[in-house]
Amino acid sequence: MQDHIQLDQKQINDDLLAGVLGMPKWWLPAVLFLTLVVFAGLGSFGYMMNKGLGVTGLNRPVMWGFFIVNFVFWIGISHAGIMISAILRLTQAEWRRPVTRAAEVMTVFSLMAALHTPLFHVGRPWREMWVFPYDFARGVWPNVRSPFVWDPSAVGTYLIASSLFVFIALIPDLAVVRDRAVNPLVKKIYGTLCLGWRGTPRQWKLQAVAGILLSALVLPVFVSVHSIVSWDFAVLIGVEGWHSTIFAPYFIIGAIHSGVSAVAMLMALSVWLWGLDKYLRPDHFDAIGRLLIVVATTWFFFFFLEWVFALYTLEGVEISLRELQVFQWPYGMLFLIFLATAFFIPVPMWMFKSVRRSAFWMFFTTVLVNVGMWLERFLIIIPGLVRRQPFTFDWGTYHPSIIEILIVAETFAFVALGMLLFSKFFPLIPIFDIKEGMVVRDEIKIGRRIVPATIRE
Amino acid sequence: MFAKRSVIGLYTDEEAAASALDALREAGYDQGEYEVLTGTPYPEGTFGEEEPKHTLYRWPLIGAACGFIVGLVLTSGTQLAYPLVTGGKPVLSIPPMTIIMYEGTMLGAIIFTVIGILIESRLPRLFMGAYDERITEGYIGVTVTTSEERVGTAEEVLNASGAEEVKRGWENN
Amino acid sequence: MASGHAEHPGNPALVTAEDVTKDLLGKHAGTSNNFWRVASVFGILLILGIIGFVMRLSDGVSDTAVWGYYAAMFAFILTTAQSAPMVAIAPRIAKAHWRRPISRVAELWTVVGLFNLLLFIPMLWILPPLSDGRRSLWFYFDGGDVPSYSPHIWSTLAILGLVVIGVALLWMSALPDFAMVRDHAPDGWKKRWATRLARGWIGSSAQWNMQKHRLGILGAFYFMMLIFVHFLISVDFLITLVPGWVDSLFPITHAANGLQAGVATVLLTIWALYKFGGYKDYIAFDQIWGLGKLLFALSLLWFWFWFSSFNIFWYGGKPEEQAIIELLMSGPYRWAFFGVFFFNFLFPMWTMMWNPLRRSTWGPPIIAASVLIGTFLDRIRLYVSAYSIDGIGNPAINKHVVVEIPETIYPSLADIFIMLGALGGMVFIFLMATRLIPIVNIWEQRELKLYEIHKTFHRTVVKVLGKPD
Amino acid sequence: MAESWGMVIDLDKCTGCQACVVACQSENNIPINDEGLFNQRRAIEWIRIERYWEGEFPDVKARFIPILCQHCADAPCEPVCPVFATYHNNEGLNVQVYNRCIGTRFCANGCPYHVRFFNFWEPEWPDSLKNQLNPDVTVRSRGIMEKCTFCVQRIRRTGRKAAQAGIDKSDAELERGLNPACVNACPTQTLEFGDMIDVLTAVKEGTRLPDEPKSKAGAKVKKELEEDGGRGYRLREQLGTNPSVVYLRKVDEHRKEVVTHG
Repeated sequence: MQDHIQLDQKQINDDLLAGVLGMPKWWLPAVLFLTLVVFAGLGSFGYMMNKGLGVTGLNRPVMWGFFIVNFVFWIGISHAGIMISAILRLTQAEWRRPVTRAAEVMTVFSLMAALHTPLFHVGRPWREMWVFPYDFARGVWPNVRSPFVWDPSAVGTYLIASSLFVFIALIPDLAVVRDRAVNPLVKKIYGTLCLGWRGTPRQWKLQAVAGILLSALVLPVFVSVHSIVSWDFAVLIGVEGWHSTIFAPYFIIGAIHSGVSAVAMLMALSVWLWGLDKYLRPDHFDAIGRLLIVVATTWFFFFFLEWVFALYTLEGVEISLRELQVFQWPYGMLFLIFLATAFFIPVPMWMFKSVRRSAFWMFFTTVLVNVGMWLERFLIIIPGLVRRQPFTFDWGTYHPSIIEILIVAETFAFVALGMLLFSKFFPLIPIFDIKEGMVVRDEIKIGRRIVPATIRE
Repeated sequence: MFAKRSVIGLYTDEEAAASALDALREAGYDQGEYEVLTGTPYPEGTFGEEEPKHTLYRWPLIGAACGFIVGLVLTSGTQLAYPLVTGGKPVLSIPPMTIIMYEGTMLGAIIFTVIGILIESRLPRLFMGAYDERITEGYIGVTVTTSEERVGTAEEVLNASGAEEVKRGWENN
Repeated sequence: MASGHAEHPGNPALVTAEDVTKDLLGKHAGTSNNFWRVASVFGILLILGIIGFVMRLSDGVSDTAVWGYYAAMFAFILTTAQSAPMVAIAPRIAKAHWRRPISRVAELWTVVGLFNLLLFIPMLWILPPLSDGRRSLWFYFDGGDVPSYSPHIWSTLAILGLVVIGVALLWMSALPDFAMVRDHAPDGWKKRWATRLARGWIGSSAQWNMQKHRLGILGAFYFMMLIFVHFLISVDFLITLVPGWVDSLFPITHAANGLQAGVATVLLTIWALYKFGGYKDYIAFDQIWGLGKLLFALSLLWFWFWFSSFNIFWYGGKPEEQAIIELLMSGPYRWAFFGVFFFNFLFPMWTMMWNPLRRSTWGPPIIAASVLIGTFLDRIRLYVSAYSIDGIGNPAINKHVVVEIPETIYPSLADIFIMLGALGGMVFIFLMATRLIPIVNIWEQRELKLYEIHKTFHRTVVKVLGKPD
Repeated sequence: MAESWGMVIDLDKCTGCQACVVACQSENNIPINDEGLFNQRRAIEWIRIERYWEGEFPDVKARFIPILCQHCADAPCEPVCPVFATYHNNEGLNVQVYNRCIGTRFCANGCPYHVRFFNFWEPEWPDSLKNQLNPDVTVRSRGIMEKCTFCVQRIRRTGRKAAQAGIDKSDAELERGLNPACVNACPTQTLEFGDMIDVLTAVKEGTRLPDEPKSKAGAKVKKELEEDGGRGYRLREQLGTNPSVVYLRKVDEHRKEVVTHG
């Protein structure tokens, strides 16, 4: 990176722990507000449990609505964390350093948020544990053949894995907080959390190995999770629009698209909220912008293929479904917004270096992408169900009720709240990683030109 | 067990720390007795310390094996113990089993890896021993953990090799 | 990265860029007799292939069934040789240094595209027109308004474009090397050709600038074109021949196989250079390990793509889906499918998980060989079975389901000749090309000397890698 | 080996009188579908009469067809249930286990015939109707799926009767007790019910149909499937779900070409 700023370790500690040891004045109000929203959502869930799912907008044939759309959306977001940190770690990309932790933490919280809605959306939530094989007493077991049993196994694995990943990478920074903290109690707590980290060469080496090894192990999980989520839809032959083999990779790439965008949003936010512009340089936005161009284009190719093969069949139901998706109110309008926001506005903008290097424009475009990707899931699921099925009069549409909207809002608030709380108690940018970046930075002088370089062992 | 004393010397630049290690080596302290503490990872062997050996790569394999077996038992077991026909699929359906066995394998591998990481990096550590908070601020610490009588000489060696400060600490009691 | 710790093979004789240039030019100038022996063997195979092709031609092109193996060979070259350049393009765009010694090897495979272009011509006659009312990418159905030869036209254009871009890429990236040959090589046909091909390269900063952009853009184009060609071929020449085969993932699977087999091809080639070519100083463990790891990842990818399709078919269980599973996996080509599953997935995965094997110079090449065998079987499984379906042109095809599964078609003598010939021709042309173009990219090697230095860092020695933006 | 229950529906006889619908509602304790429920599109009708059009514009014909759970041998709705709340029992019935269901509604999406219903609300009856609830049938609480059971409670009762009398379930004199409510209620005998295991398995395996089908319904199916120009077909057969309900095409003097419901 050209415009790099060399800082000494004390400086880094002070900057990156500012949010932890001090408290920005907007923090408390923000947290209070978000808590309010979360409680509103939980309250409406209670109401829904009490009255029955009739209070939602669901009906025949739209048996799945906002809840499942939102589930898929958050699972998608959650893929950014591992995507960024794992792949960039494995390729030893220098620009990963400030980004990884925020991304991983977002993974954890968005996974939790993703878990909300499917738990809420079932008819009898108090019997959900029946999808787990625990009932030795009665010898009644879940149905291994059901994608809804694959889901808990996959999402659970992913949640555990990514939480452990975050924790391992957090240990050295916890040690830093321990050493900086003044209050003895706080010192004690962080001292316990960091398991008595001292920073011996052995510990550092294992920290490095762990980064690589865990990334390599988590990547396959991350691929499997969204594939399995996509199979919730793709295995059904009853819903013509869903029964497509491309769904697994298509969902994955879509997830990466929205997820990496979310990371870019996060970077912009942490520049604005915690003033970390010394660490998140325009180059980082530039790099993630380039990555996004590739991801978005790949995603679009998958999208294109999915459509080609839908029309390829030339079957009435399929064609009419697509016609519904594209030409009929309100889906036609949503479809246009989706295409514009998910691809046709952001990607041309990312072509310009000036856009890629500006936090504001990256934030703007990536927000667009996430709006678009939310709509994408909506347009796959809802019109897929509002299909013109033979032998039924129940052709209709779907209007989400206020309850559903509140619960969806709750998930968004939940993730934001989680990030805020985390950033209050732990450094959101990996301190030791930044420090390492400072150490291994070097320069090569070729004639008059000074080329930035990095030390590789 | 008998009390061990540990002493730490703080250095501001890598070169001094490295020479301190050399001095200690000459003074006849062996690899196990002295350690470098840094607030940031350095390229291996920066201070001429020996390269730490570890067997982390075994852990995920063991974990994967366990996870796979658990997955296999759960999936096949539940299907056979509760043999209901659904959708004309065989009672022992392989494709769904592979999915869940796969997740089990990965979960086992990851959990074992994390345990392995902690054990291999000698964590958790109950007694901090000689330590200084400035280490996470850029100072480089060289600790010597040794028996009562040899601590004195270690202290001198550290001082001699240009330590900013030398303090003692308790290893355990 | 494990291979990151690899000690760089530092040959004291090759410190400065000049040493490297001299050494590589020297290696390029000479041709050992062994080389000619090997080359002649493959040449003979090529001739066999031509004989086989003539025999095949005697049966005419009306019956697609007999041409299955021919189509498979065409697809095989598309998936290996024509996909190999990705190994050069992707890391070059990512500015990865480890690519430098092998980028030329990968690019050189594009010349085989010319050979494949020839192989493609008969395919146009083998593929029946759409007028028989089968499903098609071009949405031609009864009373449709698309000329029934759309697949033929568009695929031809696509492949033509691919080959042209490929050769252009090779030539452009070789320009500076031609210039070096022109300036330093002893007189002879090589020098003359180099002079002609160097197109007056003088290495002005403008030219170098141009070079960087040119290679980036051509590479990107080649990549897109390659994906597009995989898409067209896999749909027009494969899927549409099998009634009721609706597999939206398949074009990407086809391309991913291409990536896997391409990496395998390059890996095997550089291993040959490392072992027999006397390029030990350039092709380090880094490259072999790096590609080995890539191959490992790609074989996992293979399983993922296969399972994504299979799971949907197995779970859906519509009649046409069951028919597809039987036709391609459990039925007449069971042996081929099990072969693919083993060579493309099981064997690579289980062996590459084992560090001592992955971090050797002999392990990865074995995996590469197995992947190539697997890909070979895979093409046979897919294309032979698809072309063996009778009733292309008969009304039953409108039922969009394979009514009865055809028998296995085993290769006849002509087919065997064709297969040998295709492989022979592939390698033969590659070998010939290496005589004209330096097999290791000289200018990129020189560049590496600028950006990679080893220096002492306190008590240890580290490698410093420069990354120009 | 137990039975495999099946049904024949002769569209040529059906007058669309909806007697079957009413019978089903009262037999199976289905809550009253008032206007509000219909407008929410959450009405529950285990068997329903659907309208469909036949032919191109000048001579279009409005037809109707009774649709109920097809009890598919390879039902798409069964394998997707995470808790085995729906599965295929050894009598060829696609059963719904109410107290096991957690209400993911996955099966409803999976069903190509749209015959699975979700209880969005707690079911309610006017006081006047509380006493007519069928004691043999569970009243389904909110939050679970339900669907046509081929009146399994009647099959069970007949089973017990047959056991006492020491005769076979599908014996003629037990027929009315065995038949589902809709079959008994049909004035034109459009619907016929019976054990069709022999016929259905033959159809599924594509083997020769049995010479002596076990039940009247089975015999009818055999006749219609074998004779050329036979009227037998099954709904959306190309999905490969192997339904146990066989429809007989409406005889149409004015139009000769064959119409099946894809």
